[in-house]
Amino acid sequence: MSIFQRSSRVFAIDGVAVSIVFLIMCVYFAIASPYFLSPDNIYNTFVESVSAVLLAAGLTFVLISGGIDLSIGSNIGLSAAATLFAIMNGAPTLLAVLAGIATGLIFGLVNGAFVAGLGVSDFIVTLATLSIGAGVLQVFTARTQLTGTADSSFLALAGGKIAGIPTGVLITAVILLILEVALIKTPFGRTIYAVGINPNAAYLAAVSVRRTKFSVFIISGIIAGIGGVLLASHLNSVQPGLGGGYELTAIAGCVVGGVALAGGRGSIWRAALGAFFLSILSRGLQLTGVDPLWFSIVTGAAIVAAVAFDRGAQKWLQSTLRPVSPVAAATQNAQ
Amino acid sequence: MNNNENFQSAPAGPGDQPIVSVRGVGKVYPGVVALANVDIDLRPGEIHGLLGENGAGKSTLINILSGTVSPTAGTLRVAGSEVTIGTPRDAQDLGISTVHQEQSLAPNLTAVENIFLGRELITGRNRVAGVLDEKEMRTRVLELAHEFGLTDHDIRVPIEALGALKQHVVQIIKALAFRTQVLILDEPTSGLADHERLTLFSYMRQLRQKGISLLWVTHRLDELFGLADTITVLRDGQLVATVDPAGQTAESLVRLMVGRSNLAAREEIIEEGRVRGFSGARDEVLRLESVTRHPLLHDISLSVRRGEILGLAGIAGAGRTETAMAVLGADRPDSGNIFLHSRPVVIRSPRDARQKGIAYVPEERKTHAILGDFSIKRNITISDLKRTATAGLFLRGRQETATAKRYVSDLGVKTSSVQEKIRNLSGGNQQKVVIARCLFTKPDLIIFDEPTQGIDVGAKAEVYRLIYEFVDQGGAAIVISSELPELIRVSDRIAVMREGTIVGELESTGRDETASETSELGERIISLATRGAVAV
Amino acid sequence: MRPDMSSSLDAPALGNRIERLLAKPGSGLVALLILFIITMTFVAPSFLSLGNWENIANQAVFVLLLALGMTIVLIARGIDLSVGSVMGLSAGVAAFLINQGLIFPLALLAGIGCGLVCGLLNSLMITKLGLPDFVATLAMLGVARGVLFLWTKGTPFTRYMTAEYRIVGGQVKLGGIISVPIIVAIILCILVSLMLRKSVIGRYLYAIGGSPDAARLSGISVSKVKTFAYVVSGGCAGLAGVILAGRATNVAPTLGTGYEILAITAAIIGGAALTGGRGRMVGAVLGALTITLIANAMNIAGVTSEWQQVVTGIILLLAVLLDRITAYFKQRQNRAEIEPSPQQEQESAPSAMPKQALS
Amino acid sequence: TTPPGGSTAGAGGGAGAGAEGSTEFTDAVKKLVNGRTLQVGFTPPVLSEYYTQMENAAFTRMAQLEDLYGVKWKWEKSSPTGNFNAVEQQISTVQTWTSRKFDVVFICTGANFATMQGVYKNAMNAGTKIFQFNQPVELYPVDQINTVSNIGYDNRTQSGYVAGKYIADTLKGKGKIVQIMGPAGSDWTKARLIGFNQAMSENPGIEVVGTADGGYLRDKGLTAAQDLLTRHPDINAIYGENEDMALGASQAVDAAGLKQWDGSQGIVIVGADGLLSGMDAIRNGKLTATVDVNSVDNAIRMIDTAFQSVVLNNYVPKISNITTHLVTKDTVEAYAAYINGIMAPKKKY
Ligand SMILES: Nc1ncnc2c1ncn2[C@@H]1O[C@H](COP(=O)(O)OP(=O)(O)OP(=O)(O)O)[C@@H](O)[C@H]1O
Ligand SMILES: Nc1ncnc2c1ncn2[C@@H]1O[C@H](COP(=O)(O)OP(=O)(O)OP(=O)(O)O)[C@@H](O)[C@H]1O
Ligand SMILES: [Mg+2]
Ligand SMILES: [Mg+2]
Repeated sequence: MSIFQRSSRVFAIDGVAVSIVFLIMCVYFAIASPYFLSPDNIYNTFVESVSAVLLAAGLTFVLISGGIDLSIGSNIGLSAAATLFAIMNGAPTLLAVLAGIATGLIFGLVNGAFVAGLGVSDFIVTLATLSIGAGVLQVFTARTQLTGTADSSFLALAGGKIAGIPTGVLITAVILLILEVALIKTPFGRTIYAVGINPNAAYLAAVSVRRTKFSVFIISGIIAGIGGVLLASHLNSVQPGLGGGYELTAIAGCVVGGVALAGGRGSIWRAALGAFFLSILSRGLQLTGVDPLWFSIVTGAAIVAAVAFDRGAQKWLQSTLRPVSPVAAATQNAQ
Repeated sequence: MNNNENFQSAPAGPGDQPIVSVRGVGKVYPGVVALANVDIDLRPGEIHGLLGENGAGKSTLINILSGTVSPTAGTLRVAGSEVTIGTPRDAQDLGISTVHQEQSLAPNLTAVENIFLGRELITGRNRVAGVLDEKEMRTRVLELAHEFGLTDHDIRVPIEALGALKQHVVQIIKALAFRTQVLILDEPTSGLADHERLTLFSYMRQLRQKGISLLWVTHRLDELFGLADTITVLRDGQLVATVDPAGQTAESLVRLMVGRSNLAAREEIIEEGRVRGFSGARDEVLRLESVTRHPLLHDISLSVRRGEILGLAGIAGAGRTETAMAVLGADRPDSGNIFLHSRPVVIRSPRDARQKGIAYVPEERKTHAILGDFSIKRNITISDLKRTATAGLFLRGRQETATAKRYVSDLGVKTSSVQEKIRNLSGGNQQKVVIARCLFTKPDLIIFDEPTQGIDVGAKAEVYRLIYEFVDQGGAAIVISSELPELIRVSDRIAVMREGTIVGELESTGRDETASETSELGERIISLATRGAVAV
Repeated sequence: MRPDMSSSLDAPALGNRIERLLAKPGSGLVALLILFIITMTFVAPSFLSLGNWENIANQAVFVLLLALGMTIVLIARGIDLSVGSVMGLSAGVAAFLINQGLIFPLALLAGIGCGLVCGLLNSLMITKLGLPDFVATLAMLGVARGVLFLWTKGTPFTRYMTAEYRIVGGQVKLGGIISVPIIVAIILCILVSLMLRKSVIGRYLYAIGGSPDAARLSGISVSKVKTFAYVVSGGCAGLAGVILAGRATNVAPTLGTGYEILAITAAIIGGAALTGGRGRMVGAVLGALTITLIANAMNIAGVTSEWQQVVTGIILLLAVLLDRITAYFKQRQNRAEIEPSPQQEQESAPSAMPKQALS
Repeated sequence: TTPPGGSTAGAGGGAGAGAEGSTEFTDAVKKLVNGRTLQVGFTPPVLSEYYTQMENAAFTRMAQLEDLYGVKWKWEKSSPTGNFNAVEQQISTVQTWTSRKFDVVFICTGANFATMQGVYKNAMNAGTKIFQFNQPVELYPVDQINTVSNIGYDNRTQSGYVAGKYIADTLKGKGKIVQIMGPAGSDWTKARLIGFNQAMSENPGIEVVGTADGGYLRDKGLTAAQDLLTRHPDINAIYGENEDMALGASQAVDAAGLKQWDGSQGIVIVGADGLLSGMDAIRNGKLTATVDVNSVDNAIRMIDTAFQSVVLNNYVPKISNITTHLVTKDTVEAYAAYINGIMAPKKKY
């Protein structure tokens, strides 16, 4: 095997192509703007992208199972509101966190009950819960002033630092790790892929499609709830439209990371990378002083370039792998 | 590579100039040589049989001819001139029609719409606007459809509402309905009932008479004799021989397909049959009592014991698959009782069924059995993942691979690695993986729905062996098959279904049966299964 | 839960047979609409007035035009997220060219042309670069919006309204009877319906949505058909844009933002599915009307906007729920008859089957 | 002494020449300026006609100060444009501008008050001075605002109340009206509504019979007005909380075949913003009146305040209110001319 072939195999590791695009972009920004690598900017970039990354990671479960969850946008907003409301009313931090997660769980339960339980279109159901959630958040914030808390232990959830790393980022990293392990290493994760690849076959192969569908919505809901908790701690305030449009950002992040909307393909780290890619892109553009009128055009073009490059790399890789005769392979296999 | 030991010169065909002439064609997939240096000539007015084990490259050759796969080497000539067939459209334009091995119909369209897909008839006056002439299309296929047992209703509903076999019939009609130069049939008879096969054969003869050349893949060697004019055998992607069937027997063909080196091992399997038999207590595993599910199933009662194989016979749409669905919990019966080990149970889902010890081999491989993007390994373990997980929590990759490797070698799945995506396997090898999946769950009862669809002779014997072994170790099996000889051969008892009811149950003594007894039993089954519906 | 769930998963023979017996699409929706309208007549009798129906029709036109295009794209197993942005950009093109002194009809055509070009670009990204539909049209959503922003520099295009444009925008009724947007919408509905049901290309759309492989094997060029779908969708967005410019009387750079979600929602409540192969013109009309009607009714009833969101969500949930309930009853009724009447099945055109959500 | 750019600009002389103060004073200031370049960032919540007018007024004033005192400007504008969340984009805009060591950031945002204060604080600590403009700071606790200065007007008394009072006066204290409001939860909407309601409570004869959300957009305003007119065809006035929505309502009135206010009868339609297109409409009788919240003075005061604070190190007021104008058919020419005076700045930055 030539060195060339061996190095081309590197692309076979899922997502290496996307990572390369990501690195190229970072290098470019680092050269184009002296501020890009400044500690301040790095800190801000990580802290601000926490919610996008979390949402994308939770959503990945739903997407891999072949579904979609639009409600995460208002879920994160409402969970943040619930958390802050609890903490401002004197609840201990732990209880407030639970309040946020419970809110996310409720979204997951409702979505799951309708989609998996009744078998109605996930697009419509989660659009409906998105709309309801957004309305409830507005009503809620109009009635209660969620102006913030001074509870330092709560604020430290996202704003504190452990070994110089923001706690919010640490918590996110741990959650990502857990999710990735759950997806790749557990029977449960495996069935999610199976359902996404072919629900009919999975069903007949004794996979409980309904339970799987139900659980992915629960996971997506809970993760959005955790995102809401961190957001509440980070912003220390909740505004009526909080979270609006996050769902699109999260979906875009997943898709850029190579999670297939049709189901069956994707992983947590790729989704997180995709979401991070988008937030770094918009920061980098601002840092390099690009006219913001160009932002959405550049973002669109970058998405196309990243995904096209990824595909191109995969194809190229497939064509460079050395063929083996089936006979040879079969004997090899038998040993 | 025609300097093969078995090479015999091609017999002089009935036609003169070949319509299609393939020279040195090869196809290389990443990691696999699917086809290497194959020469084949199709003459007008000949039925050209194409044989080979699973994974020999038959479908690959066909895909090249029909424009769905582009060859990596070689040339194609059609009617004397060199061509490239880049798309299915090109193939159509050259007069090549294909019935593919796998289901290839749009599920949301009706039979008529599917048959004319890509070749719609357009109302004369409205040619420019492209207005469809629905009526004409319908009348054109009606006769053909009736002959193949499709009702008026069948051709009106989306084909996803039809059973697997009827869908297959639609696919055949799709190829027959048009004037073509070359008709390619990739295992057209797999799963067809006898009378449907006969209809198909008579059509094939008619076409031959009209000077059309047919390329025909089958794993049922008995069909070939008396019908095929020439036979080409492939092995491991290479041409072994092109022979005249007159000088061949089933055994000699098998020898060509399998090759000398592998022969000894295979023969043993083929001959072995069911020797031992289960010696433990033959207690009942499953019993259905008056299971009814509207609108199709009425009053189904049957039972199957340990060490026993129950065959389910019937024509397409008789309700055999539906019965399996009821047992599996995919459909809940409206009334009636299901007993497992003599205890009444409610089976809520296939998952529940698995926990209660029932596994199922689906009839529609592509859409209902395989998880295309998953590797072979993952396809095998998916039904019972807890078994390959530490404390039921974390998957153990190495153990999983070892398990998968064991099944792959036990079942003779031809693949470069257990990490290969199942989608890239040949049809027969996919089927073996699906059976492996069922065996992996260590069930008490396996329902095999058309288990040998698309499986080669050798592998068929292996599948029978697997079934025998399974029941001999105390399992119970229900085998649904449209191939009567097969059914008679493997079953201990055969229940015959018609229009959703069981119309009779016959003892079958399996392989001990003499030829005349077999055909007598077969005739009784056919008359039970089709009374009043189809004249044979 | 009911076994109808599981039946959507097993062999198509079984699941779809039941699906087929279920319900015509949107029967729950229609029932809900009727219920809704009856309630509204008590809240505000003027809801039923002719004038209000005209309003609803005029408001629904934009979502409807987009939903028609979207339905076509969805049938072909695609999705077009760019329609809102493209609509805005096309409006900008028309307004700008009129201000530049181009004669009115040409300016309108240029606006529609802009939509067609955007659709074509979408399809090129999808068929030539092999991008997922979602990614390509998401990029176009950003790019078209960005171009409009760059072009307007954030200040709306104004002062392009002419007497003709007031007619095209539906501000003045043609002959005092009916407004141009409604006529355009009706014509387009008829065309789309004919195209989907009677034409070869319509058949191909359903085929590639149902099974791209089968379509390819039948000699259909999937990329050509997809291109057609996206170009039509872009054209519909362009058409909607030039009309919207006439209605809004200024083209703000944000014009049309968020319409893509409305269009997708309308198409999906109308029976189209993200999984392709199904969808009908009537469904798009019903869907667009439902969305508009709900908003209109709540404005009239004086529901504040935050509660409007809540109510809209609940109505959506109720609609799908009702669909399931009617389906369940239909199914029971059908099971009661041993022999299904052929008539019943005949009604389920290929497009007509609401795919159950599990797939 | 007269501070440079002081009251003259505020009094409405934005378009005037540049002679301010004595020559000695000018020279002295020049020395202080010392040819310095101010790196300025301007981030409105959306791109719209209103903020374009503001930007032009700012350029006009910047050019004047440059002529007078030699101060140079580097101007960057950023406003959320994408479909992605607006608020996040503005937060990160401020952060990146801070990283890039901007001297001044002018911001008007829909983001939550408390959230922004943290962002402002970090920016100010890093040496970037933050000025809010057109922000409804009257709703916020002044002592918690972490900006140098807030230039604007009181939305309650200078916008909402003015509009309400004008409607009431025109209708002679009796009649039914409907409101078309901005997006629910928007602080502008909240503040203006307080003022509007104040005017209503002073005029019990006026009844608000309907409210709908017009999202600050013309086509949505039109739709909302159409729906409201269906139920209430007999109303006397429509209050559009911004001008675009009021213009949409005006179309709805026309389309419904109703008559607009002609000085004695018809439906009174009042908006708020002060856009040239709105003034056009007033001239043409398509809008009865609007509250011009004075894009011009807002921008001029903003530039002056930043100049004073950053260059001259003066103490600027935390809250700096400008004048707003009620524009009717009688006064429209004057205010239109006032805006037109700054629309072609000498220099663009
Ligand atoms: N897309 C693919 N990628 C990789 N390998 C492939 C692909 N398609 C086919 N192969 C391999 O090519 C070989 C020939 O397959 P082919 O389908 O032609 O066999 P076949 O003779 O039709 O077998 P069967 O009787 O089982 O249908 C097999 O080893 C198969 O694994
Ligand atoms: N409600 C129904 N209305 C019409 N036809 C029905 C209905 N239910 C079942 N069928 C017919 O029954 C057949 C499906 O039955 P099933 O698949 O169980 O039979 P099968 O004997 O296994 O046939 P196959 O061998 O085709 O799989 C279909 O052909 C379908 O047309
Ligand atoms: Mg094959
Ligand atoms: Mg069957």
